[in-house]
Amino acid sequence: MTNGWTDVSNADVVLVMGGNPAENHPVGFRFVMEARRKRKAKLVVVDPRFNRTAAVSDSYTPMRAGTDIAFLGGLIHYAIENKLYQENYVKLHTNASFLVKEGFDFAEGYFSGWDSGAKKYDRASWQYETDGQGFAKVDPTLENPRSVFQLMRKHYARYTPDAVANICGCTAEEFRKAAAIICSTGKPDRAGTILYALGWTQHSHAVQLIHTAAMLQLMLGNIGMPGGGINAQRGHANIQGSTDMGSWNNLPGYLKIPRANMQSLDDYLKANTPKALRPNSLNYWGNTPKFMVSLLKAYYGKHATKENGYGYSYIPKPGETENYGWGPFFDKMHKGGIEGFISFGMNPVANGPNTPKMLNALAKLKWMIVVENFETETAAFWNAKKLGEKFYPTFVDPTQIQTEAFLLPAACFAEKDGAFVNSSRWLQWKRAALPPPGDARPDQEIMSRLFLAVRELYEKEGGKAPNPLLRMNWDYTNPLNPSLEEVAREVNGREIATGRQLNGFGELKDDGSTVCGNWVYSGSWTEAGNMMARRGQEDPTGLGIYPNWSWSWPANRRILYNRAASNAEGQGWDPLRTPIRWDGERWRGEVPDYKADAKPTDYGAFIMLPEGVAKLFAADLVEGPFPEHYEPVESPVPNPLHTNVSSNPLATVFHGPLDKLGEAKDYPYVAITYRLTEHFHYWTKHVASGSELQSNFFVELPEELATAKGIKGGDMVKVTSARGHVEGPALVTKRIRPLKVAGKTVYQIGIPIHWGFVGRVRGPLVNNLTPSAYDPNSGTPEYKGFLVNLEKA
Amino acid sequence: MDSRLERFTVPERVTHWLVAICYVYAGLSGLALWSRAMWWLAPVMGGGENLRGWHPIAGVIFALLLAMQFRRWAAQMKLDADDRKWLAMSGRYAMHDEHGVPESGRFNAGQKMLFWLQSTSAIVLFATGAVLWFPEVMPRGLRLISILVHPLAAVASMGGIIVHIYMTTVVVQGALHAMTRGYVTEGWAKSHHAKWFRQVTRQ
Amino acid sequence: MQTVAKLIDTTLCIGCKACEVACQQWNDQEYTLGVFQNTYQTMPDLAPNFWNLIKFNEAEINGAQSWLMAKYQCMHCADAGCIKACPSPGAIVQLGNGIVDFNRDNCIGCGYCITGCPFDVPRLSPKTKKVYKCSLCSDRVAVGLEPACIKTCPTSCLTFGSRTDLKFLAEKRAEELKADGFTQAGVYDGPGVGGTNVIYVLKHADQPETYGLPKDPHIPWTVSLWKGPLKWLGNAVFLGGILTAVLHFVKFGPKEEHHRG
Amino acid sequence: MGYTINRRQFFQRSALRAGAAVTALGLDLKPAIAAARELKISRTTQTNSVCPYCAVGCSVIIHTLGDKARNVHPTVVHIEGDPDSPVNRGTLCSKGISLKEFVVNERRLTRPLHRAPGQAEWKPISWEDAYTKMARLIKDTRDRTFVEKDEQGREVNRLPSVAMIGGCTDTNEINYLLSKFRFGLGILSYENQSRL
Repeated sequence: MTNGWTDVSNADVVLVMGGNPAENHPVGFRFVMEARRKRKAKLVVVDPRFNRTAAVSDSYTPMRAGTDIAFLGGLIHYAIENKLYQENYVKLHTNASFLVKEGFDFAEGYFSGWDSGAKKYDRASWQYETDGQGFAKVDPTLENPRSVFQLMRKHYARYTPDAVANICGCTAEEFRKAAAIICSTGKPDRAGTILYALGWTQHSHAVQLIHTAAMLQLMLGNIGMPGGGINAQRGHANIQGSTDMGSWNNLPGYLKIPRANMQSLDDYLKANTPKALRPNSLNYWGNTPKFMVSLLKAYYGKHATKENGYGYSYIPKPGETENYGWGPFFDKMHKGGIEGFISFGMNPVANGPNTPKMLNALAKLKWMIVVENFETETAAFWNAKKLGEKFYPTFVDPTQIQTEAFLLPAACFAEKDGAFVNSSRWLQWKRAALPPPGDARPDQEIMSRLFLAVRELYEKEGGKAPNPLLRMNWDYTNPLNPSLEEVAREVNGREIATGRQLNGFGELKDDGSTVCGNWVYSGSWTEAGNMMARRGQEDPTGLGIYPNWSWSWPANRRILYNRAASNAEGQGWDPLRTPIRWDGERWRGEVPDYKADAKPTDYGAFIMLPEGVAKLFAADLVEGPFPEHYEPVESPVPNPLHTNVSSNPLATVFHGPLDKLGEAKDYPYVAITYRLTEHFHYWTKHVASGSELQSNFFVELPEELATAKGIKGGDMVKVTSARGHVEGPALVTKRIRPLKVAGKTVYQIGIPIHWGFVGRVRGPLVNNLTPSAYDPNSGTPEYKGFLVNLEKA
Repeated sequence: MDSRLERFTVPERVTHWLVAICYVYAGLSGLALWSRAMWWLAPVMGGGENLRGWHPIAGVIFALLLAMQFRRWAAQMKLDADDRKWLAMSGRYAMHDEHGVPESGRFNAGQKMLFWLQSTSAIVLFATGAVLWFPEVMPRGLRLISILVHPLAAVASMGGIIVHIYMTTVVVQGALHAMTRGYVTEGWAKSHHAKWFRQVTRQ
Repeated sequence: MQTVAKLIDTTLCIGCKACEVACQQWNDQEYTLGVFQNTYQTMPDLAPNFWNLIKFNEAEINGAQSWLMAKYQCMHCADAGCIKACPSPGAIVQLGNGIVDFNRDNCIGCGYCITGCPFDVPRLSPKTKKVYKCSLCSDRVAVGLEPACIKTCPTSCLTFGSRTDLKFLAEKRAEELKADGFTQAGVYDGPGVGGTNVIYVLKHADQPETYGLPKDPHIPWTVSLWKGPLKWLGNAVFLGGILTAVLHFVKFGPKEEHHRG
Repeated sequence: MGYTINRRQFFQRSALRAGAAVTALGLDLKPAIAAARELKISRTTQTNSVCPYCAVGCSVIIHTLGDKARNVHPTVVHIEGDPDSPVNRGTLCSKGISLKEFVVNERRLTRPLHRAPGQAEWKPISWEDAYTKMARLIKDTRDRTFVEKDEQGREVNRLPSVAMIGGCTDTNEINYLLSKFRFGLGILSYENQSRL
């Protein structure tokens, strides 16, 4: 979230799309209700289902799963053509005025630079025109046809209300009604927020979709504004924190993983430290060397010296174009290329796509370690034939599975301390209330003992490449069970010579004199103590910022890009909703997303970006600098905009025997999967309360389809995709409307997740159905909008 | 000394007194349930929870025994022309001025009316009682009717029983003895149930 | 002595069921498993171990798709049918603050309260032979805490406070809704039972049935008749019967055998 | 800074939230009834925690009964929203308010289990044996498949044959340790729930 939960109450319009907060974030949703009470805010819901959020909305528009970019592109078009965008904001805070190189173009579904052989883009034509110093050229009037603004206008000229209706399946009138409310926030004194979740991220074009939303919010002047922003409602207690600590392609703090071609630290820093693209760009990523060196010092301690590049060579390095993400490594596992697998509290058999493939992949492992509170489908995968009953007819018996499995009992949240980062980026410290049950142990102990046991073997016996392992710093007071407070202090960072805890990342050095486990968390545990455990109730700005409650990264800043809420003079677009204000000497209010004492004119508002302003045109994404509507990899219709390039040409798909994709003639219905408010993911099927509130798996389908198929509510139905099937009672409802798409009636079917083959209540895993197709930028699978068939069981 | 006539057989007496015991228990516990003013009866009747449990059971036993009694006596309880005349003149009977009041058979018309009143109210009490016994399964509409009709029938029944007890213990002396020991004197029979007396002495 | 109340603004209910579970947790209820019934509603009706149920109703109102959700529980009536029907003194009590509470030590399990309740709320447990319903968390209220359901409600659909304040709030909210075009919006608080201490704000107050609420709740007339006129009739019959017998005996005495020749 | 607040403070705060009027109203209870039902959290220890489910980040108060004396294992009797948190102000959803059922749950794993190749069931194993076996498996795999240099002779130090996932349900500190764990071994294939 750019803004955070409490800030939603400042909104005038709340667009909920690709999320369902009333059901999945009920407590977060209370701020939507507060916005209504405080500001008479309007709630607009765009979703395939009339869900519980829609039930309390002011405007509901149905849509076909996977067509969000068309809808949002339509909104951009609507805002431009009806002059509803906030012109001064766009000119000041975005790259609308930047000139793009000659040669950039979009035609027939492809941007310029498409290499049909390599199936990827050469992004050379997607760059700005630069002057002699390497700065981008601009046209402040926005009239130059090569300006980002004009190119964008041209790109979305095709996204008329009728075109949107034809793709999304709502009526043009419904679209216009929703658009009028949403675009009403393109005024300085109005702010609109967007709340989204996995309904936007689980697509083969997810990142582009979110880019479209960001573009819309920039056009309407809503980024940086209290009550504005683009807000991802994250689905797990510390999914934000685990992202901050890096995945396969990131080190902690969003530092990119070194690639094999960056053999020295210098190579790495050269490749990953951006240069300013405008004279007034603060370009904060220019500090990358300080972040990286401090991290390496934290990792390798006394073994990290200037001479050895601070241990840089120990960090594992993928090849330049290699992908070690979820889709590729499970595919590799399925092909027998992976021997060992470790899962700390995750359940890929249940939550990964294409369960049949997942089971077969795990069966090829030599060993597997699962650390959990409950027995999961993953831990018990080898017994899936028996436990999964009829759903895995071709899966083998346990006797034929040679995987050696360990299931280790872990302490649950109440039995450990430490910090969770919520969606608002607030690091909230918790305390242990009781010891774990029986012989269960805290995760840090399990991990440390295992790590140190391996290390001991290397110390005793030697072995291959011992240095990366032996030199990893594990020098905690109790290395076998490190105190999380001690770890948190290391993550914050300290000055090595004095041992003084750092106040923030501003104090980091690139000379090896500071350690810091994650630069974005620097400031979370200072000499003043544990900032994450603060319980202050004050709200000095009255905007719901609560600066003394817990601690927010970065630098305890609650609204990202808050400088953009002010004009060129540093005064708020809306004087009543100004997070920071320039008083002639310094910025007052919230922690400024800006240099605290720099004049408003000194720098662009987007200090992290080389441009210094926000990017409407972004060459960073692989599919193109402007988002384009592509169909899901399985679609009931060819893309009405360009039938020959229907789905995302760069989507990550696999071609093994279990990776089949279906076609509309065999699988005519569009399916989506989602959570229900009564359950949490695949956990609460082990819990009595959730089991009572929703005991049964079910399939939600439109009344019209049910009538056509002779299905009544409660009848058993079988839903089949090219991968597998599920069975359950039908919930027949008017709340899912049949849609008219490209002249054809399209039915959508809703299938809740939450059940599996182990638990207090059991049911089929919905991921029996989902395709192994992924977004190329983020690697998220396409759970929204895949094709199925449905029949009475 | 008058000779003795058998008025009620052993089975008749046993049934009557069992019916009476059940009636008294159901009636008194019913009174406790009926009005908070009568709740002082509850501890005597076994306490609230037991009372709630036993009242319907007493009712069922009562109903079963009453059914036996019904089979035994129903034929003898039919009203004839004399009975109707008796009823029309019941005021005189009450004032002990029985000139012109038709002679009675084994049961006089008043007793027969009591019989029918008790039988009818027993059926009603049984039916509505069954509804009230299981409030969690019985439909609300039935419960709403029963909650009114059950006590209504009880009131009617008890009204009759007050008369019955008064008559048989105080007014018609010897009647209680007839039901306890089973026999009456000829004089008693002659003066209260002349027709019946003639019937049994003729044999 | 002020009366406490719960305000349910149904326009803010998102059917999240937090109140259902808060009630289950606070009262240490035993959880059961449900049967699928083509709805999101947890179970068809209240149960001895489930005192707080959100009713879900899909309806098309004025041509617009609606999904109405409203929480259902004891209404804590000022003129409580359950108390009226209860034979066991102290089993159901109305506290000074208006809460209608069960004291199960005194409950005899007759179930009359179920019939007496205009809202059909109390439930008899076949296991314990006692009747159960919401107590408005009288134990929490006693120490200054809100009832569990109200405290947990994320959207402020539920509010706790004095009845006077909440009635005022409810009416204000209904006026707002009317101004927003919901001309039938209104407050539902059962004037037929002397006012309920659970007050609803409904968008469609003209059709409370669509929310699963009775249209014009009052204590069933048979119960009123039973506890009113019938009681007097009964008293008249019993007392009258005994009195008449005494007078009769004094005046006429017993029947003599020699009356007839 | 103390995390464990005493009962009186808890009531004071909660009462503030409920409004001063409520406190006064509550005292109108007839003593007989107030005594009949004892407040179940009147003798508990309260610990501040955060809900482990979604990412709204609601603060919760865990009520435990039992001190930490030698033979006493505290048990959770109730979990309720923390009124101090600006995020949830004491509210919780249906999942959060029933967290006790998650913590105190007969389905919780309480000892390490091991499933040998080809077997159809779990067998209990001691922690010590489990660590020994796991460390040996990891070392064997690492020794056999570790890639120090790629085909072009560049130092890459990676272990491509081991994959690891997790962390999104665990704290930052554990996630940070996980990063050390995996980079120490050379694991690149690492993902968490944010990719799904």
